[in-house]
Amino acid sequence: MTQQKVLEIKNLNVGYETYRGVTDVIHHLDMEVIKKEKIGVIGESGCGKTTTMKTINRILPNNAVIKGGQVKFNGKNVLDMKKKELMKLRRKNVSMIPQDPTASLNPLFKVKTQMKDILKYSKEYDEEIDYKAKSIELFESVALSDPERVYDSYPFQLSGGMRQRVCIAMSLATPKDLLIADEPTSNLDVTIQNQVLNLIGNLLEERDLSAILVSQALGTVKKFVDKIYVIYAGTVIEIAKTDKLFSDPIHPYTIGLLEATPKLTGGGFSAGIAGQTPDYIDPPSGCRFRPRCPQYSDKCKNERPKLIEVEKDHYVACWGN
Amino acid sequence: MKKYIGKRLFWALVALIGLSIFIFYFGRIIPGDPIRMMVSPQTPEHVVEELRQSLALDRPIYTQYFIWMRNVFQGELGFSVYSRRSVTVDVQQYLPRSLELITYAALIQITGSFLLGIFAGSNIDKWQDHLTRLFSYIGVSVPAFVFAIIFLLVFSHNLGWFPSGGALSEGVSEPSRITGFIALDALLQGQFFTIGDFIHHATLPAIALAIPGMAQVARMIRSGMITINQKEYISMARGYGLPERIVRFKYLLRPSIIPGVTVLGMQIAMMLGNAFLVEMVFGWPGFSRFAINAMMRSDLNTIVATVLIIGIMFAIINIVVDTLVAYIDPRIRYSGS
Amino acid sequence: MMLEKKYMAILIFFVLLISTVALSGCVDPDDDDDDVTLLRMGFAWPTDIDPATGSDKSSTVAFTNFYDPLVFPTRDGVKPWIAEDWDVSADAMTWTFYLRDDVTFHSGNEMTAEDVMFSMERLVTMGEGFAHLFAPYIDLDESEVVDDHTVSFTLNEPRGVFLPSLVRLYIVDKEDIMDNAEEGGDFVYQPWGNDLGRNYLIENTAGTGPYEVYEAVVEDHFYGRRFEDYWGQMADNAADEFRMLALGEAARERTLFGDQQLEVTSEWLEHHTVEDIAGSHNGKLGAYPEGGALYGMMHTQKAPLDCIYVRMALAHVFDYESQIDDIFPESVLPEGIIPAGLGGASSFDMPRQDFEKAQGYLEQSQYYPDIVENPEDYEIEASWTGAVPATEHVALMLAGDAEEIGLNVRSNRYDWGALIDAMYDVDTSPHIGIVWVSADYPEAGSLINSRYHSRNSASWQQNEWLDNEEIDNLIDEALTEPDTEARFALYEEVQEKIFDLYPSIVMHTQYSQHAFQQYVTWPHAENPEEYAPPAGGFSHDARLIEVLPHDER
Amino acid sequence: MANDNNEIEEIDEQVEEQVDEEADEQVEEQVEKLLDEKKESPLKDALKRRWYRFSKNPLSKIGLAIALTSIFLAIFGRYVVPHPAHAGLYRDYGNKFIEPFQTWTFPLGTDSYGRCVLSRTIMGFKYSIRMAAVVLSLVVPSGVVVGLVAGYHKDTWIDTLLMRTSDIFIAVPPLVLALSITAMLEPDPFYAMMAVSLMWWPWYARIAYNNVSSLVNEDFVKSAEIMGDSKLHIMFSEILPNCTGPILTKLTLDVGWVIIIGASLSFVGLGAQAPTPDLGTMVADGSGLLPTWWWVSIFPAMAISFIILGFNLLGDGVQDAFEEVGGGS
Repeated sequence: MTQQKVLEIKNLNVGYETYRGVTDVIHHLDMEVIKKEKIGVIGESGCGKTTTMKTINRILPNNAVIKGGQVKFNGKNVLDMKKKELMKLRRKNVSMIPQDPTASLNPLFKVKTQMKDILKYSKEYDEEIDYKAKSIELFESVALSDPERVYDSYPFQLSGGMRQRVCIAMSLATPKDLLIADEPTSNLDVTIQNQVLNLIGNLLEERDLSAILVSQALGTVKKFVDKIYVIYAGTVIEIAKTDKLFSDPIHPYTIGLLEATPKLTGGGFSAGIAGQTPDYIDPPSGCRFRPRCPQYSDKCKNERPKLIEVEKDHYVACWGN
Repeated sequence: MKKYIGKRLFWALVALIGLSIFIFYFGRIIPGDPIRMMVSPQTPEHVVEELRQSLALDRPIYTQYFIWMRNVFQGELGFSVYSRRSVTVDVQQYLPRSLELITYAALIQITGSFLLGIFAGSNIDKWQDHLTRLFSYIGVSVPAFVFAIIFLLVFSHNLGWFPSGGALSEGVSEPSRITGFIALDALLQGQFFTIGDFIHHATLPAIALAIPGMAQVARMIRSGMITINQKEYISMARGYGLPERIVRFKYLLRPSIIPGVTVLGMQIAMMLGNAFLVEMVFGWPGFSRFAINAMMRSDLNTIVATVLIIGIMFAIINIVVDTLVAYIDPRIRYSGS
Repeated sequence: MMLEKKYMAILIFFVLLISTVALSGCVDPDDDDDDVTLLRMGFAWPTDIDPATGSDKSSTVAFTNFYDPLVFPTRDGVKPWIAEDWDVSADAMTWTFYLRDDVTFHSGNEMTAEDVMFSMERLVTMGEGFAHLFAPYIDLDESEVVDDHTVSFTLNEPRGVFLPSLVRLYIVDKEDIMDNAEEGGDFVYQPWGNDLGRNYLIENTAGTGPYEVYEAVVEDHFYGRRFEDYWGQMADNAADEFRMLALGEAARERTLFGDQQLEVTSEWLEHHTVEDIAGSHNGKLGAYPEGGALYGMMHTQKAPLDCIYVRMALAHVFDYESQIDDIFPESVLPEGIIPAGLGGASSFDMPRQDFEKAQGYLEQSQYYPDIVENPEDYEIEASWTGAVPATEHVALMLAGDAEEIGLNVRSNRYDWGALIDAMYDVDTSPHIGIVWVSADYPEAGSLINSRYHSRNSASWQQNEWLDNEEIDNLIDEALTEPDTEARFALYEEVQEKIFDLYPSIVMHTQYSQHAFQQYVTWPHAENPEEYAPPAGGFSHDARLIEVLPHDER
Repeated sequence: MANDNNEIEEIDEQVEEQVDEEADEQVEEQVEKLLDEKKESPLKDALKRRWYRFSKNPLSKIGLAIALTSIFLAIFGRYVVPHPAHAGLYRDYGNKFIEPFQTWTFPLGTDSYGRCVLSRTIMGFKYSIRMAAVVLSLVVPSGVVVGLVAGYHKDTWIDTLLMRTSDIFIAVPPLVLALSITAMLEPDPFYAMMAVSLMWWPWYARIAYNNVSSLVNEDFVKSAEIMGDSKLHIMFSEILPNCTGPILTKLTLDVGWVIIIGASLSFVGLGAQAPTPDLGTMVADGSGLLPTWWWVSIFPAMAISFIILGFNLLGDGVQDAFEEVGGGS
């Protein structure tokens, strides 16, 4: 199979400077997205999902430390990119739907100003084009009612759902290769969550994009994605086709996840698995899940489990198998 | 917004009236006979008593206050035992000079602090940033009067770049009085040399006045830029592929300067206070120098007038700053009223 | 890039603005006219240029140059001035003055006897300034204008010192003042029904003096230019303009002096500063007597100073010599309780530092045992005013010296106003007030009266509170005596009485020191024994000060 | 509202949670260090975190060092200086105006009385620090109490009365009012302190007020009210601890401000009187001797700046420690 890999993350390690030292959050993480593939990334809060996503277009906060690894986009390492290439990547290749639309829209500028700039500097459109018309068109495509008013409003004058739609419209302002939706509904009211999810689902279908859908809950992404990455404490512990994962999970953590009743609001499914995500300053040696694992051996303590293809397209990182 | 400003003005007025009562009363209960200080040592008691009567200083304090208050609303601030004439005349004479100096200092402060703050904030942890921080630490730790003395010595006495005091060179006469502001009057009459000379004289005291606040505001802007730079919307703006300069000078700058602008009012107010010392050091013929000399002579009417005038200026500055912040930050503008 | 450019542009503009302004200063806009010679003198403000209200140093300097007094002080008395000659009646109660007929006011009005009369009436009616020299005994109703150039003043009582006092009667322009007097306002004087030009004379002059004010900014400067029609003699190189500047910051004076924008430094600078200014800018140094002395005035009604032995002890602990050497090198050791140079001042064997003697006196005091037991109960407050930093040294010196014999003296700084206020009342007056007092007119009587007569106890010029009837009577008798010699004899008698009471530590005879430019010739300061009349303000007489033209410097 | 870097916050929270649930934790022997850390009380951990935020910036530590040095010198100055007698009536005209760095006896030279500038400058710390200490210890409690009471009774007449009264004293910049009041009184450091205090308490009232009025509707206050806790208890035990951060930050930064105002008052002659080695007075007296005898005023001026700089750096550190988002330096 020679499918074109849009994104290929290899052995990524990222940490943060904190008061107790530098954390070790993303730990030997691998991930890949093939063209037109839609993958889901699942994990508890604090497992490093957002960090990974922000690494892809290099918008990590200042105190983040990329310790090593590769993030290849269309074959080029994002981590080595020069300013110009990076700009191009952000404008043409990757777009991101943020987790918190309120925090992601500049509160001091009207939607119209922000929208215009995005359109203008995407260089995708002629100087002459009517930014307003294009914006309205985008707003309509994300099912925003009263796009004219939205266009002329400040973000704080809009509801949460509207803001997220505006964010989605912004991320779709230009045709992209890869769409990342980082928990796009976690900050929204329950009633709106489904609407937005369906909107994203429809858009993905319509535009036939490669996409990464990040969520805490398996249920949320189930119907939109082809493949699911389960992340625990900064490492991928299981990869499988969606159906396969649900029918035949292997890693004890995944099993725990599936047993837990996923709540739409996200947040907790530790009900299914005792314990907490580990301390990132001094994480457990070997398998990071070990302290919470119902059945672990000495090997788990000493050696980091690698992803092993247990069957076709189904990878697991666990010494238990 | 209008309603809000109106409310602010009202409460400022209430506070000022309260303050005037306090100062007025306080000045009259403490020992000290302003008339005695005004006259020569052997002036007989009956003359002193007559003077006291002409100035109503022999009446009960509350009567004096009401007389004074009534006069204030007629634009009459009372007799100064220091300048021996109506305080109103002194205010007309000296206040424009101080206002000019403070305006000039405020311009320097605003321009300087914004440039420095942005300069540092855009180059975090580079030499530009360290230099600016060094400057701002010096700025906040060195009192304005020390700056004034050092400037006078270095730039006037040693280097001779600036005159050592006063508002105009000898031989340059004041433009005829239209508004009372030298720079403005000279401009209206086309006396450009006078303007240049005036600015030349005002520069050192203005910088000495501006620096402490400049340092403070620059610090606020710098840290504002650091804080805002960590905001999600800035990451996202970068993520959308906006050029760095647009992100930095548009989306980052505007929210970053809000804390700076907020303290700007406080800093300009500090300047009103520091003007007292700086005008003294530079012999600037302004209101603050007049007032401090009058204060030293227990010139009660001048003290009350000074406090009132500075209070009014303070209130106006605060309201202007609030309006400015509301202009920058629409959230305040829309929630204000 | 656009925005960055804009940002750079603002920066460059800012830098340019500053540097342009800085450079524009290199072109000296001053020296309007190279032919005009300026005499610029620094003063501690405020300066009151109204001769009916002002009386302090800078004000009297203004009077000297903007006005003319009726008679002019000399080293040994008075000389004819506006009055060419005078007669006195046998009872010394009627004084007739024959005036010059060639005197014109700055307004162009001719000066007549009417103006002299008005000047006296105005001064006495307003009651401030030097009015106290005349008000108690002049009879305005009886005084009259005899003809255009003759005026006669009638007194209620004989008054020998009337004549020397007239150095403080400055002649003002009646017509000009009445034209500009304001009706209504805080001050209305009867029978005129107006303010007698009180407001007008704040920024204007109405005199006959050699200079007329053409620019006045109260609190900042008075500029006077030569009065073309001045009647009197001027030195060959007398300045074209006489300017008084409000100064006070030493650093600023230094700069102005260095830039030759100041001809004479202000008073109250410490001596090392004055010497340094003169030394580093090739200036001259000069000092002249003020007709006054620095007194440590001891409150004779306040324990323990109510005991003469304590006073004598204090007078003998003070280190007079090092005070002169270290703090006031321009001044001289006192020869008597009234500074030498004033007519009628007597010499005494003044106390000098002698700890043994002082200890001896102290031991005779009734307080001595208790002072030894509880020195802290006998804290003696030596007060001085912050307006004059050098007095602090004196207070500290006295405190240090007194410690040697176990007296607890504490230096206490007062604000000038607060000190005036404190010294106004017998109860609030400090133990010791360290203040310079100088004579109003060049005769011992002026100081004896203001310093020791109980009539003047409530003032900052007196802290002794002697309240001694014998002395009061003697002073009154002396002041009344029209015959100079007899008067001086009475002065001597009263000075002896006062001296025996040790009411004051007479610290030094005051000389004021100034730095002035090399191109200035100032006879009063360069040769005080010959020129300087010992009366405040007359030493800065621009009639006699020469300023070399620019091309001769 | 948004948090800025979710991930880190989450991590931090988890660390705290872990600490709380220490007992339930079935962690093995493996990481001794980890265990040690977990034994710490939450308070200690919070302090530790604040210390980390504080000390992240080395300047904060320098500030702390300067502040401690200043306080030390203020208390023990007279025991460490070479010439303690020079603070008093001492005079030695034979040694006047010795230049600095010439002799070990007078490292920073002597003034016009022949007194050691170094000794006087160091002994001058006392007066600046005392000014700040007295003013702030008067102003902080009174201001905070007024603010608490007013904030707790928001929108009642108590609120209006208290806060409008406090407005009176901040209707004019502090230096102006302090000047006006001290100028009317005798020049005395005590009056100067009282005048500055009078101008200063409203700022603390405002801080407390703003914090309190946003807290009164919080659950923990409401629940305390339902539980029937007394007003006093609620104000001081429930609400006050939540305002510590901003108050502490302002307090540290204010040390510098108060010292500047005190020095300014001394500079115009309204502060401590001679021969007291008050730094502001020394600058004022020495300014007449500039530039020839520059050291007489420049060293005290530098000392003032040194103290203020120290407390400013310290204040920034405290701010960093209490603010969730770093910056502020």
